[in-house]
Amino acid sequence: MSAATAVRWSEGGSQVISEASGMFGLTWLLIALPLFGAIVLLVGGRRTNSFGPVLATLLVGFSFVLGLVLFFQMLGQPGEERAFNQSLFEWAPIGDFSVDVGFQLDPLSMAFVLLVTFVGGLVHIYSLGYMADDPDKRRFFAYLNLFVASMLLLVLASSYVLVYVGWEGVGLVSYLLIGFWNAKPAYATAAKKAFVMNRVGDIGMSLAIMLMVTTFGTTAFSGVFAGAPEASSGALLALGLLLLLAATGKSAQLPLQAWLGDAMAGPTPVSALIHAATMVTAGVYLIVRSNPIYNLSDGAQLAVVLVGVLTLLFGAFVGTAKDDIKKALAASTMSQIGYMILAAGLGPAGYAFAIVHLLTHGFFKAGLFLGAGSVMHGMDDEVDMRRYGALRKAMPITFITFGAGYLAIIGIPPFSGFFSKDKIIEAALADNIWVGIAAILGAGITAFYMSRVMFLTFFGQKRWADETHPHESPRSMTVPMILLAIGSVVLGAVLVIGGRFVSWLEPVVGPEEEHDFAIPVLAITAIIVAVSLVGVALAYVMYLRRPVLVEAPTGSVLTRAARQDFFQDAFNESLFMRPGQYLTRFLVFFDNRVIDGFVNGSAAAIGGGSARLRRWQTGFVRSYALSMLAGAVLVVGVLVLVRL
Amino acid sequence: MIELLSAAPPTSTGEALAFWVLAPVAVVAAVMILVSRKAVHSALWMATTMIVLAVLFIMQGGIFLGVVQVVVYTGAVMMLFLFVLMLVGVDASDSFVETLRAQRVAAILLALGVGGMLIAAISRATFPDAPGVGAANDAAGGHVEAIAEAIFTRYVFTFEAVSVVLITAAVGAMALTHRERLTPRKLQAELSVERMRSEHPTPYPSPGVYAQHNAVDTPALLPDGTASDASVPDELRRQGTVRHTELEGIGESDADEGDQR
Amino acid sequence: MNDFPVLTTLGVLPFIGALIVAALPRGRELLAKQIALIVSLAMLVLTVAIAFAFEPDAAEPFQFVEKTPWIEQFGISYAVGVDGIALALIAMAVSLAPVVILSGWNDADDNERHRPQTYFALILALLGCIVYVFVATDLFLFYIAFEVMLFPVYFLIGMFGRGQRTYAAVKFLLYSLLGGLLLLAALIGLYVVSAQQLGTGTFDWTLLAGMPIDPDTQKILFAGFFFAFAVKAPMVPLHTWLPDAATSATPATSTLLVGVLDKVATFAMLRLVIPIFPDASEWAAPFVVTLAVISIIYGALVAIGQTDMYRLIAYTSVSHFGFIILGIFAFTEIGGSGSVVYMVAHGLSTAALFIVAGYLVKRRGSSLMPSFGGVQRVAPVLAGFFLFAGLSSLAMPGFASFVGELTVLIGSYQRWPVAAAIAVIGIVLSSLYVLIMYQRVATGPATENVKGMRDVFPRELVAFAPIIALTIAVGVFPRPIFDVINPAIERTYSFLNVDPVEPDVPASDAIEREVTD
Amino acid sequence: MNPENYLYLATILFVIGAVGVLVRRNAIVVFMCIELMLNASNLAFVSFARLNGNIDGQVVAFFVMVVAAAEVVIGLAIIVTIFRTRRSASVDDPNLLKL
Repeated sequence: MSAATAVRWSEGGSQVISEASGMFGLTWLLIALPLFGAIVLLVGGRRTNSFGPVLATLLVGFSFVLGLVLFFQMLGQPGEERAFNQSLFEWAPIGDFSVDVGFQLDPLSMAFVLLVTFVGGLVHIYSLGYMADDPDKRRFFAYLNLFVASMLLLVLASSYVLVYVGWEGVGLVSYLLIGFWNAKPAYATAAKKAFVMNRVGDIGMSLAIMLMVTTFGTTAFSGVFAGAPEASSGALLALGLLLLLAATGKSAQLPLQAWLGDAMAGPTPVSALIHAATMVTAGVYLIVRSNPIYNLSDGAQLAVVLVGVLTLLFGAFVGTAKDDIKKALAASTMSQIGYMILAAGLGPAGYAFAIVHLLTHGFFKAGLFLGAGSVMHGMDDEVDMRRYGALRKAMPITFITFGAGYLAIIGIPPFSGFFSKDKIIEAALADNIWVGIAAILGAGITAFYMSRVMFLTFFGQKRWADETHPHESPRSMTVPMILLAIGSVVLGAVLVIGGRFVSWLEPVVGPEEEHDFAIPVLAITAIIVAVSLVGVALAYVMYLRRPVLVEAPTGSVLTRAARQDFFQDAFNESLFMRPGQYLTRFLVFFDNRVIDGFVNGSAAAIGGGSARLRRWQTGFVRSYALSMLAGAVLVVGVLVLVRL
Repeated sequence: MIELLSAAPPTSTGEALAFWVLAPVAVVAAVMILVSRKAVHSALWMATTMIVLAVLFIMQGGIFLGVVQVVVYTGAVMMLFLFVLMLVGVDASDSFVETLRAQRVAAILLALGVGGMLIAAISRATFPDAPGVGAANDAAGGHVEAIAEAIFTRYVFTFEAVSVVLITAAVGAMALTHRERLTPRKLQAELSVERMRSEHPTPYPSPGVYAQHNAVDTPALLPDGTASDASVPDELRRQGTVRHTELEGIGESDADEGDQR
Repeated sequence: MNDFPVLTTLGVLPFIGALIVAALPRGRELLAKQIALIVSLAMLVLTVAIAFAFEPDAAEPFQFVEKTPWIEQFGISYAVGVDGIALALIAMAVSLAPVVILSGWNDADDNERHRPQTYFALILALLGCIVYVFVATDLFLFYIAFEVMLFPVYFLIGMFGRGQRTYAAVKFLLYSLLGGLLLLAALIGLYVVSAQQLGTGTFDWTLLAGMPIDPDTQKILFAGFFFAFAVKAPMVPLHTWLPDAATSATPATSTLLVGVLDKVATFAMLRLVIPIFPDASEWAAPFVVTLAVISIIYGALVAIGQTDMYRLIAYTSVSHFGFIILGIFAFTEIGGSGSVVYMVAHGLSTAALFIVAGYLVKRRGSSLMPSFGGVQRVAPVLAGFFLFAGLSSLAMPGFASFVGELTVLIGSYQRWPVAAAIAVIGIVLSSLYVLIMYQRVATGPATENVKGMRDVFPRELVAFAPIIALTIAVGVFPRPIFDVINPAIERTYSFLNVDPVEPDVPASDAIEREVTD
Repeated sequence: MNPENYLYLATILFVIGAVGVLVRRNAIVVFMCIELMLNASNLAFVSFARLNGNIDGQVVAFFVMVVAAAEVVIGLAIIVTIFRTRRSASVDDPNLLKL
């Protein structure tokens, strides 16, 4: 490849991808550091118990520092020259086809690198305290390191195959960490469920890769995007839908959303890092990264928007009914990612805001989860919010940091969520009024259920048993929470005001589209904030003014349905699992009885036939003589008939 | 008669007459072999058939063969049969109850099938004019000379092979009937000691001597009138050919049963 | 290249080893095992040397060729040589040999009627046969090795197996002999055809490959060859011998049987079937591809329903062999090369699964999954190995089988999009059977069944470590394998008349356009 | 009279012999029936010699006789041996051909 290749992707951004040199030649090290940590901890075994966790944390820290250095280096380059390609080796060269193990560092992946290493590093630090007493702490940190490496591989990959590698890697770590405490059979099942549903999504990824090779002869971003304008619309639509299928699996979007709630079985830091801040947003990354494909296919974009809207409402409704604090947050994650997917489906108007919301969400949701973990830590691992209450005095730091995250997620200005969500809703309104209304409605519900979480946990009467002694968490846990809270407060403003992030991403996704509204933009913002405040007020009336029962009331039909995640599990079970089990059982029966039965049957037939034939051998000489005579009759008969 | 002869030139009237007399005899004798219950009777009917066949050979110019037939078959082979019959019990008569299912019917049907097809084949075949072996005899300077020439020239290898077969058969027969002595031969001293130690030191009673029967297979009568089995040789008892006297009113049925084992 | 008969040495070495081992008297069991291990390591060294001397881009099809007339009346010669495909598979087989011997170190010690000497002699003899199958360039020599190979396996199952071993051994033998019979008939037919076409009959591959054969005759001969290999591969519905054999055999035997020996069938499809019967291969390809896809889905579904680990692994192999055959009959270079890599990877992953399952079964005395539970609590390293083996089987990226599976799918999608799209479902099913097995065996609270179960001990660790290393190495850097097999695959498919697969919008052109713009 | 009649006679004797072999159980009688069959074929040979006007048929008949004699010797020896051990000359009783 020449030193610099200009690539202009259709309707998208244009950037000059040059060979990584200087500091950028160290891109591979970003991945290698945590990967090295994972290998050392896994292979080293018990010998690394003492220093392993700290080593793992340090390595992620180094990665973050390196990322930061690269970021500032990148800032020093002109906007269009911020993309670098590093090719390590040819992975699978077959004829004209080849997959390079190579990385592409551009503004989009840079944003992810910083998010992943920063939040990842904080979660590592937090886990030093949270997992301090776990006998398998070393394994936990090994998995965390492996996760960071896989996630970085996912976002740094320069081809879809390598994305797939990282994609599967994070899925595997997710499986390992959800099932980290798999001594509980339910947790092991949850882990399996997550992995299998992700694999269903991976069908989309696999097929997309196959289709790409057939259509373009390559899976490298540069090749695929360069060829996309000339590909048939059918191929583009198929690619878009397949990639969307992959994204729904990884990002817990409809229809593959069912695993995320159960995934809360994992340790809370895992929920914060993997199932809130980073891995589940990989779907958004994939769609934004594939923007040259989506830009060319309206059908695919429509599907993306639909998935986003449905999921954001679905997650929001489910969130209102959950009493388990982590499951409520998980539903919220699902809903927030719905916003991002929605934004990504809006095309150039939304890509940048999808990523902005992804980043701010990464901070405030990680903060919320870590706060929840801190609460559980102090409450002897109780997760039922109905047994919390009035914890703000016992856990002041947790309360404040959680509160910052809370204000951010419900979109109160000037907290970060306000900026990111507001922009998405605006873009949605510009695209389609109904989509916009749904998004506003979602914001209101978000405010309601998050306020519910907040009030049930930190306000009202104490509803916990007397032998519980809630206490603030150790420093190693509070410091990450504080850092994340700061991010929750300021990040949105930093990124959005002045269009900083939009112009940062412009080389990748193209310029933002201006949209016109009938009413002033400020009015829209006011409506959104007002709707959110209505949600807060409603929660105030329902959960603060009235006493909260420790045992959940039966609730309306809708509440019960939402508690059951709108029967998603029953749906999956009756539509896929049961028939699958019956099919499997039938096939096992078929294999044993019909196919093998045929085999054994023919063996038995031959055996039986021989036994019957054997009876002819009576042992009586005269019988044999008789058969000889019969033979003679035959021979003579044939001779007579033939010769005469 | 004259016309008949001219119509069928190869055979003379005498030959025809002889054939029509002898052929039925042969067939009847053959059937009798089949239906005689006693093997001895079968053997005698067999001899009859063979002699008839010898005559038929001679009638057809096989003088040498006819003589050989009489000497070898009727003389030697049949005597061998009779010897063996003596060994296995000359008196036993066979049961004609067929034990194998459908054997008899199948045998007769199949045999008729073979026969029918052979007869059909013969009847449809075209034969030469039956010149007789006279010309061949004359070429060699005589009948025996002709046969000798054939055997010792054209068929010499066959002849040698057959001689090997014969010798092998002789050796084989000896090997088969020879019994290896497993224990050292008992001398008179040992025999007498053994006898004294047995339950029965005295000689066994001799067979019965009666007006009707006077043979080793007839048991003697004990003073109370019962038959003494000890007076009959073991071998006969094992064969079941012990003949009970009519005095006992048992008759000969015993013998039949014995053979039906 | 000097004239040292290196392939003959490689092939004869294990037989000599087998004779020595078998001749050792009672009481020298340890020596027998050591000799077997040393012989296998010597083979490994020799193979590595061959691999380094091998020139991937050489013009002639085979290297290290040896050829001596054997039965000249029938045009039979002792002819051996390797191409890239054979080399890759020999390397895989020979790498697994020491692993298998080490992991099966004590397999035969408890046997009352047969000595460990016999066990290891049979394993070595089997290795010799396997080498000959891969190196034979004379079809008659191939056939002999192909058939003789059955007998060590038959005795390994029948003498050293467990459960219904006689049934399993006989079933295996009868199935294989049935296939072998048809192969023999087709081989004789091929000889007759070669006599008509070339003047003198021959079994020499170099003369037979690409020989013009009447299409109808080709189809009949193809059927004979293919049936034999479909039994061995095994393809649905000719697969039922495999679960029984795998359940009854020792893990070492199963590894060699499923991981290495069955590859002979897929190898022969590439080496014999396609070059000798190209027209018939094209004619039958839709049928074969359909069967392959059925194998993939069916094998995986039945695997999900199993309760016996060995049976489950056997059915996963049915599924994986479906992928391999799908790749071969895609008739694209990506699919063909991918299927060879998949063969190597499947050898490694099956070995991993069987060996770890063997460790588990040895401790517990049962291969039924319900007799385990919570192994991870008491033996974390063992459980980790088990998970590793499972991930290797479900084609996790970074593991060898991922390279094979992805390239096979890509390659087959280029020619058979629908089949490939259905086959993709296999990746979900594979995750199901692997994770269900792992869940039942290793997760959950430690049950009474596994209390006091010992974790991996050093010999087991040493036996398993090379598999881990190889699996990861091939998964991360498979390029050397591709370099070796690509020319051979290209040569194999050059006998066919299929249209080459071209991308609709070649990206390289598009990039060039952009640059010039 | 037609010389073919000898052949008919030979056929009849042969068939009778065959039936005898099949229906009689006494080994000695079976043997005699075999001899009868051989003799029947001898008759056919002699007749063929006459019909064809050469001596060869008679020579073959002669050989048949010799072989038959050999066969009788061996056969009877076997019968005697069997009789010694089994006390029977029935061909059914020792169904020796069965395991």
